[in-house]
Amino acid sequence: MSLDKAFEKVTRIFNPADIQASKCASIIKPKVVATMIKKSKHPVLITGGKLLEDEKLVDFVVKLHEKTGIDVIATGGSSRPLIERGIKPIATVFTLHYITQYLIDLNWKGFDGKGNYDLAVFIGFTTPYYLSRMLSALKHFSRVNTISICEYYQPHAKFSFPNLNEDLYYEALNMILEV
Amino acid sequence: MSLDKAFEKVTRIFNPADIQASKCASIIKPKVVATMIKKSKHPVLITGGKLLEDEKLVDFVVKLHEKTGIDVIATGGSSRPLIERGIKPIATVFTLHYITQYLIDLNWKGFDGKGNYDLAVFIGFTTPYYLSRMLSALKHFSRVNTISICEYYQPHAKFSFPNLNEDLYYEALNMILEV
Amino acid sequence: MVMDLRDGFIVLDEMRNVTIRIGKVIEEDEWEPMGPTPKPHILDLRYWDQKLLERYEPFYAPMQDFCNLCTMGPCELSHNKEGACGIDLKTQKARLVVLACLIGASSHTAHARHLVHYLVEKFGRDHPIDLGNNVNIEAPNVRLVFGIRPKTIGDLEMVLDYVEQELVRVLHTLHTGQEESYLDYESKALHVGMLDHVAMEVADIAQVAAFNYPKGDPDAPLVETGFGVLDLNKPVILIIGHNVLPARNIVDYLEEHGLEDEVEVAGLCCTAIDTTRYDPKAKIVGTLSFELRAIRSGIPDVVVTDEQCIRADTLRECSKMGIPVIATSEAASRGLPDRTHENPDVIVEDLVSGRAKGVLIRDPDKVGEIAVRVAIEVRKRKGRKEPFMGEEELKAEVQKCTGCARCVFSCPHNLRIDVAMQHAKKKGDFSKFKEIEPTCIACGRCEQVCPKGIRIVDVIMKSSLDQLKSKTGKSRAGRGPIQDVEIRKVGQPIVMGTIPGVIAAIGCPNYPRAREELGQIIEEFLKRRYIVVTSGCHAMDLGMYTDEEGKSLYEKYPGSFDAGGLVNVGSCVANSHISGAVIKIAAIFAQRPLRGNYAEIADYILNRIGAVGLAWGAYSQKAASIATGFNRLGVPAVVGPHSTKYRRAYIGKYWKREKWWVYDIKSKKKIPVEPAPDALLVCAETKEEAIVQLARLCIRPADTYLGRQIKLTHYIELSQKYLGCLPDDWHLYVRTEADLPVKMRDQLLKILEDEHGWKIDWKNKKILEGPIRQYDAGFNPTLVEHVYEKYTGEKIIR
Amino acid sequence: MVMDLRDGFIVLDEMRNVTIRIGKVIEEDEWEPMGPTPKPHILDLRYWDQKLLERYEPFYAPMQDFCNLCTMGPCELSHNKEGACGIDLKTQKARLVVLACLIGASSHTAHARHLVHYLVEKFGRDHPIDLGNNVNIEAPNVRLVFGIRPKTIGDLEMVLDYVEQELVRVLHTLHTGQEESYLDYESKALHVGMLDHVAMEVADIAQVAAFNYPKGDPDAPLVETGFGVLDLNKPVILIIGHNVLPARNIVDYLEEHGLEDEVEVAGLCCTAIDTTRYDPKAKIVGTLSFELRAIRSGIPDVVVTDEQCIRADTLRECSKMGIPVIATSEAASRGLPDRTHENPDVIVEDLVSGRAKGVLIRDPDKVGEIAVRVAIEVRKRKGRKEPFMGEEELKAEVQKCTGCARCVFSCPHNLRIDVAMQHAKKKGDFSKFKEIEPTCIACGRCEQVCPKGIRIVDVIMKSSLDQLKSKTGKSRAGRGPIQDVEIRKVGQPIVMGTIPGVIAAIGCPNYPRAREELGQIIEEFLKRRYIVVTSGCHAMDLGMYTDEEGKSLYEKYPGSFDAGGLVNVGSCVANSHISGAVIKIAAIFAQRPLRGNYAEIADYILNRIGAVGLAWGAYSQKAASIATGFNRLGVPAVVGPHSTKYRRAYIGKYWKREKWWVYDIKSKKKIPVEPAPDALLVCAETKEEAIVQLARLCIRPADTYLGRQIKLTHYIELSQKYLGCLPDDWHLYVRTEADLPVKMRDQLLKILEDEHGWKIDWKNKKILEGPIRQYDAGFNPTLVEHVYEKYTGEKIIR
Ligand code: SF4
Ligand code: SF4
Ligand code: SF4
Ligand code: SF4
Ligand code: SF4
Ligand code: SF4
Ligand code: SF4
Ligand code: SF4
Repeated sequence: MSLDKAFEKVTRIFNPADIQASKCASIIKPKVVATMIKKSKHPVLITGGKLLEDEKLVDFVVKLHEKTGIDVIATGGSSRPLIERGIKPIATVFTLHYITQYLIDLNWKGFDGKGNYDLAVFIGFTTPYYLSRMLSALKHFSRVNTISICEYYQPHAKFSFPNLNEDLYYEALNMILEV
Repeated sequence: MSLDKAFEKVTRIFNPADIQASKCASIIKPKVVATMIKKSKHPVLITGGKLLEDEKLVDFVVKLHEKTGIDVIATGGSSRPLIERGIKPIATVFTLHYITQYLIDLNWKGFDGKGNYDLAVFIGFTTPYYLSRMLSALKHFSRVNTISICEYYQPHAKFSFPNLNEDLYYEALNMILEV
Repeated sequence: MVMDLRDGFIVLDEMRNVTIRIGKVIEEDEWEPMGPTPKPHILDLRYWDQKLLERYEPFYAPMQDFCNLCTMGPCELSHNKEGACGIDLKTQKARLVVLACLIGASSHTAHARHLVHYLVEKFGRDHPIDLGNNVNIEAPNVRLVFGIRPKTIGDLEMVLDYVEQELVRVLHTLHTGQEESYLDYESKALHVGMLDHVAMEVADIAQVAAFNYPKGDPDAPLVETGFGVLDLNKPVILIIGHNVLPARNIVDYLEEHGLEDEVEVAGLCCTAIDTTRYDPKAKIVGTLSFELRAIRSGIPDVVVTDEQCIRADTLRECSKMGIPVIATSEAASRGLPDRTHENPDVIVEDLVSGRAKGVLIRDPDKVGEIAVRVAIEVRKRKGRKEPFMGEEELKAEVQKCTGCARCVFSCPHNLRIDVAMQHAKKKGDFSKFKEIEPTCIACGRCEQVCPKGIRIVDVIMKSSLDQLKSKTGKSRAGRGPIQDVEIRKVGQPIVMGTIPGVIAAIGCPNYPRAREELGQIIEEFLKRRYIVVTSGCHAMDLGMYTDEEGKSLYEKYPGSFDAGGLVNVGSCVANSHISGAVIKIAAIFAQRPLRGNYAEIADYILNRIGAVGLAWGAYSQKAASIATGFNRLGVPAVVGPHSTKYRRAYIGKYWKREKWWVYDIKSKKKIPVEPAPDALLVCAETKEEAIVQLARLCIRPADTYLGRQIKLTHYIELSQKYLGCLPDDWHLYVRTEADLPVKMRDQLLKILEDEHGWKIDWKNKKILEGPIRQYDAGFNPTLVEHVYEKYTGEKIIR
Repeated sequence: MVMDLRDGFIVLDEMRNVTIRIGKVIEEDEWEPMGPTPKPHILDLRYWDQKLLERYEPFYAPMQDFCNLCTMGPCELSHNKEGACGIDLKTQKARLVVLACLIGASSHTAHARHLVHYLVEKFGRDHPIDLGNNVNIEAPNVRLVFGIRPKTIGDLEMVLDYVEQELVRVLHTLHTGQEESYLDYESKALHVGMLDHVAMEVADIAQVAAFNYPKGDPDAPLVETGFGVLDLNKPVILIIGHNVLPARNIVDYLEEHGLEDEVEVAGLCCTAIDTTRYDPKAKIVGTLSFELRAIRSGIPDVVVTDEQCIRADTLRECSKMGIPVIATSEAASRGLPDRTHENPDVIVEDLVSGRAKGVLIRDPDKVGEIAVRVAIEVRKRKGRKEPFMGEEELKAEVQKCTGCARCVFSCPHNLRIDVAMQHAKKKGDFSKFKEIEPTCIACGRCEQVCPKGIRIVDVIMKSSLDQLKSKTGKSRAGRGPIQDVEIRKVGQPIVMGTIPGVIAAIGCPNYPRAREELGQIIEEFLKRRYIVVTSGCHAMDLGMYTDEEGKSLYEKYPGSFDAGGLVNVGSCVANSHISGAVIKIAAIFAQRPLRGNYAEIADYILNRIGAVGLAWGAYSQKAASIATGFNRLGVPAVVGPHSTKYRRAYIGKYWKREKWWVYDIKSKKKIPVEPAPDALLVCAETKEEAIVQLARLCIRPADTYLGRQIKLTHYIELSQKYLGCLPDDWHLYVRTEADLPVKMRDQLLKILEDEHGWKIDWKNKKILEGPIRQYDAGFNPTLVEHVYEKYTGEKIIR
């Protein structure tokens, strides 16, 4: 490695603990989200309470489900608008906390009995801090791949959208559907 | 901002606290170190105990001092080899802890009575964790600019060399002298 | 039994130079035989914790990937790595949970110690603990854990000795290099939670007994509550904190000097509650979320702080507004000079003139005079203050905003200040701030990062001042304990399940969204005739939740511990009356012995009493330890989403069938049961979700079919209403067709047949096959071996 | 005075159903009038703390920019921003310092409580505290702080009640929303540190009195120490921890069964020290840094753990090696089943067969039998084990290394494992591991991140096994208290300064570099006839620091508390004898009253007694609180660089002239003094720096000219030796030419004239002008107003 190169490489860390963060989510592009869902063996989409107040999100979830067939776990009451739109979530009464606890358990058979999920995609959480904690739990204690396609960057996910303003955000969601 | 751009920008943070680090040192190139020393009104070079065991560092400090006239505060016993090489540090008995405590105090007049220093350059600390803490103190509680030109990246400095292997490190030091 | 002998010295003639101090007069009459675990030490109830933890698996959501607790670190523990001391991330997080609980429990213990110490000095050790005629079990937590019936204030001292000893022992275990298993730290957290309820009980019964608070009175007076209640024509003393002593002295001073009607006394946080228990003429300004607002408003003429949940910038903020501060506690001395023993005249003059920004007065009995005189004198000299922000100022502030959104990312709620600012700046329309206000906890973090130095909190407050002021109503003053007669009345319906549940709303104000959501949740359960109990900040916020006619729930629902009642027990320490009530159900209705008999009672509660806590906001270490104490007692809690930041939850897995079993004392068999409740601590994201979870977690294995039917009816109705469908797991709770809601019976039987493969005898509408277990009216469940052995007379071979 | 009355019940005929329990028999003879602050509460010594903190300004070096302590957070506090509760970064860090001290002090308190509880049960409350004929002031810390002379073990209970109460009160103050000023948190940290010394003293005098440890014996036996001392032909019981009770039971069991010579008992950490105080035949394997190595070596046949400073992966690691574990403490139960009350035969068989990896035995009296039988039986069945790693294995491990350097960045010392591995891999030369070994603290963090799963700790151990084993020597068993007669002898020379200082080496093993540097530092001071005291891990490491003839410093220097003596007081809790010795100097030599008279004594010590602590490694919360306790008492400490991670130091600024003053009782004036000492807690980077700082911080304002001359001589000599020049600040300590080192007087006078502008009378070689103050033989300094007033009889007008 040449000296120039050494200086080009942004070496953020001396001792990772020293700066209090180990690793943050990689930014994921919409297309890649679509691809990952397709390639994954047992993916699941987990929706949050923001769907109760954001029709566009409901729209997106309905379309994604229709397009990819991905199962939906609805939390935070998000089942109601989805059911009204004809989607049947595979779970409705378990909070994100329960779902995360289950995902961590290697012996969980999933809601469909096919075994634990290999990819969990998260959307529509009104309270990003709740999702953030759950992603942290999944990062440290599970083998599940996590993608957050919420409006704010989620550092503890494996992959996340960056912080996006409203318009860009819906555009990004649309791009997932376009693939 | 276009969507593409938004995704290009590596947005590391949703909530900075959430990833436990606020801001890390910018990587600084050797030339810039030299320039900053030159441009600064009241710079000081603070040396550590590694000079007791690394002749090359002593060499560098002697040369830098000769070239730029920068005052040297010697800590950790680093005064001995420097004095043997004819340098007269402006302080020798105060540990890095004392020096940092003084630097934080806006009313300190410096060892030369000219007022507090505006730039502190650090080199030769055997124990990077000690320096790291002092840089953290300076980051949060002082107005002093800090540059670490030690072998390991120091995230709490304002500017720091990256992690460098031995050869690259001495090369980098030499480049400072070349300017 | 009154005795003349007091603590003191007896001089014995034969032994010169020796005096014998009589320490404690212990009443040894055998009111109840001693149970197996009086004064339990850390490991004594570990077997019970292991039962809980086996089912309710601890769940960890780290806030950070690191540990910095010793100088071998910092250690990077991501992915459950081990640090330099060998601890792994999970265990490290459990350790931090213990720490949070310890801080919480210590707060109540120190508070209790302070009160008891003060009361012993003032009223003597023999001052009786008399909670009124209807409260015979005066201290259920103390009886249960410590094993005595405290008769006098003095008796409480040894209880605190014990609690303190245990807390220190647990704190010791946090030293680097100890527990290897997170389960053992959890057991310690549960231990601390239990101790916390004992300490809270000591604190509250001491003050109720000594200060003549309402004693379990369902008709305790109504108290004015809200940001708009203050009479601004009078000098205003604002008291912030949790320890009533300085506030009491202020009220007393006013009365002694005939100034009651001249000066406005208003409280923030729990001190507000306890002050109004002492004097219902005092007013409640609000919760922690109103502290910065109350100061920034400039209204108070003097601010008095005691301890806990007071902003750590109170002095700085007050000084900016020119408000003098009187600190009164060792826990929050604010760097102020200790002027306890100085001449009040000098102190008053220093404070009024601004020479001193604040003082520390350690003796609560000296606070009244100084606070009152300062308030009156400040008002006299300065008159009524200008409003904190003019219209022009407001506009000027908003103009500065660049829309950088730094405030958004530092805000605990990510409130879109940037959008509101830009909207106001461009359109002159400040309405978006009104949308923000009910969610904003007025923490001020946004201001810390705003590069333009905009007074964001003030901007929000100014823009929504009408709205803020109009959220004004009435709370019922904290009534303290639940009466034994009330327990006698509701014990059976609760245990049978015909009162569908007890909802205990007992948390802090950092709600996920608008403050009114708490009221909406609670109203749903009041209408459905659950018993609702409340305390602390939730109790105050409920007082501000009013209908179109301005009536709060306290005015619409009775204050009795009965179906459809809304009971405000009091301040944080009064939470012990809620655990106490649950314990008393086991004691009074079921006649289970209390004394030193923790595991049996907790086991009874877990299996039979459909009580669930709700902490919609729960920010503090005290909340952590209170909830954990409820959990050890077998009471689950639903918490708001911020509470994920406590890092730990207790969540069982309904699908692990092997974990859901009990010993049945009747059939003498170990039998599977429905997973009810299936969590001890779980966060909900939205109010919709919280409501459904609360109903769900009220279900208990020992419900009669009628009770189960009622509980399931509510659960299913609420799920349909808020989730749009039947809940996923309703069938797990069906033991017999009689459990099913009457109106839906056919429909549900069909689903059981079609979707779950159960066998149904359609002629008789009977379930033939399917449920986890058969329903048995005499079912008598326990998880505890020695309880089983006691009641069956048989030994379990393990 | 022996009394027959014990705790118990007296039944009074007239009062049926009532028994009177006699709590404490308090001896009330007036051995000394009570001072102003017996049993001080948090705020009672705040005035003294303010004196200290005014001079020794707290310095904060945050480990992280954030706070996560409640759910309003996490808050980003960089650049001293305020969090959602209003706390700023500095205050938040001070809060964490209080926490560390609390954990430390609680550890000792819980330890003391456990011991006292046990001893009261075994020996009765009346068991006398007899520390031998030469120790009359049996409990200087207890007398000073609590205000009693404890006569019996039972008397210690109320002392602990007090300490526990205070600790809980301080813990309370950590709740969110309290202190606004870091200075108030610092005052609390100092309070906790003081309490810690009381708790340590209680623990140690209780065990010394009950277990017949050496009682201040300078000739306490020498004990084999080091990794190489074990006789591998015998079954080996390895005991790790800090609480002697289980170890004692093992030793007793061996003796009772005539097995003393059949089984090897070895200790790690403080338990090792206390076991050898009980039985000098036991052996010391080493410090915390040897725990993982000792287990990985596979040598122990059984491992017994008690509490504190034990790796949190002990069970995991032992299980990998097939070593059964017996946990004995509530603080480290390791998730193991509690089998205290089971048949030992079954337990032994389960452990030996491997059916159980470990057990929890809560009763220390039951540990001996099980541990001994398991060790013997394991050895019998399995014989001597294979070495933990073969030559081929070693090579194979090294081959796996890719040189990725992840280990380097996770290592607390950034040890270049990558380089050592690559060197060994390529050249077959393992010598670089030998260079690493003395710095490596065997924490295992490198292994956690190595992507190749290399057993790095084992590789280092295998490569340097000879070296490790050869570092074997003798420690002197902990002697406990310093005798009053010793104090009588050295009191004057210490206060005068003619014994240049007392160096107290009392820390943990995470040194900056090689372990032997500690020995080098200490030897420098022994040669110069300073008094050196030591304890804990430093005391053990000194036992392994040997010369060419294999002699340790303990064998070369006497064990007396005198110039050139090396005194091992004992385990961590014996540190109280060091603070005790300093207190006793004030009491015995200066006849200052102790009882409840903290500030006067601390002030005396700060101004007069040149004692300095050295914690070259200091990793633990206990170390934090011990050091803070010394600081409140006026004793500064020099700590190793890892200790910067405690986040806080106390560092004064010599150039702030206005801060360096005292009241002089003799001249009745407030006068400026030299900045001595100018720090209470400061980190040194290298041993060179540490040595110079230690000498420097021994200087005190009250030194006589002879004393100052001696101290300056050492300071200057050491500075010249290690820093290559005169120290920058030597002139600040010169009051008169008589203060100057004799040999350098002319040279130094010249410098004073030339460089500092002093006026010198060259004829008489006298200083005419220049010093901070004039030397006055009767100088009688104090910082405390009430002390000044007491001795001058004059009031200070403030
Ligand atoms: S306590 Fe353990 S994990 Fe935490 S910093 Fe210390 S060694 Fe590392
Ligand atoms: S931080 Fe200040 S300037 Fe930036 S958007 Fe928020 S209010 Fe506007
Ligand atoms: S004061 Fe309100 S808007 Fe500002 S950060 Fe706090 S909650 Fe958010
Ligand atoms: S409810 Fe929470 S915020 Fe309110 S006083 Fe109690 S602990 Fe503090
Ligand atoms: S204690 Fe204060 S600074 Fe810490 S997380 Fe809570 S609000 Fe933020
Ligand atoms: S981490 Fe492992 S593979 Fe990488 S350099 Fe270190 S020893 Fe070698
Ligand atoms: S075991 Fe030794 S080499 Fe490995 S990380 Fe720890 S100190 Fe460094
Ligand atoms: S000296 Fe340090 S490492 Fe050693 S036993 Fe004491 S606290 Fe633990």
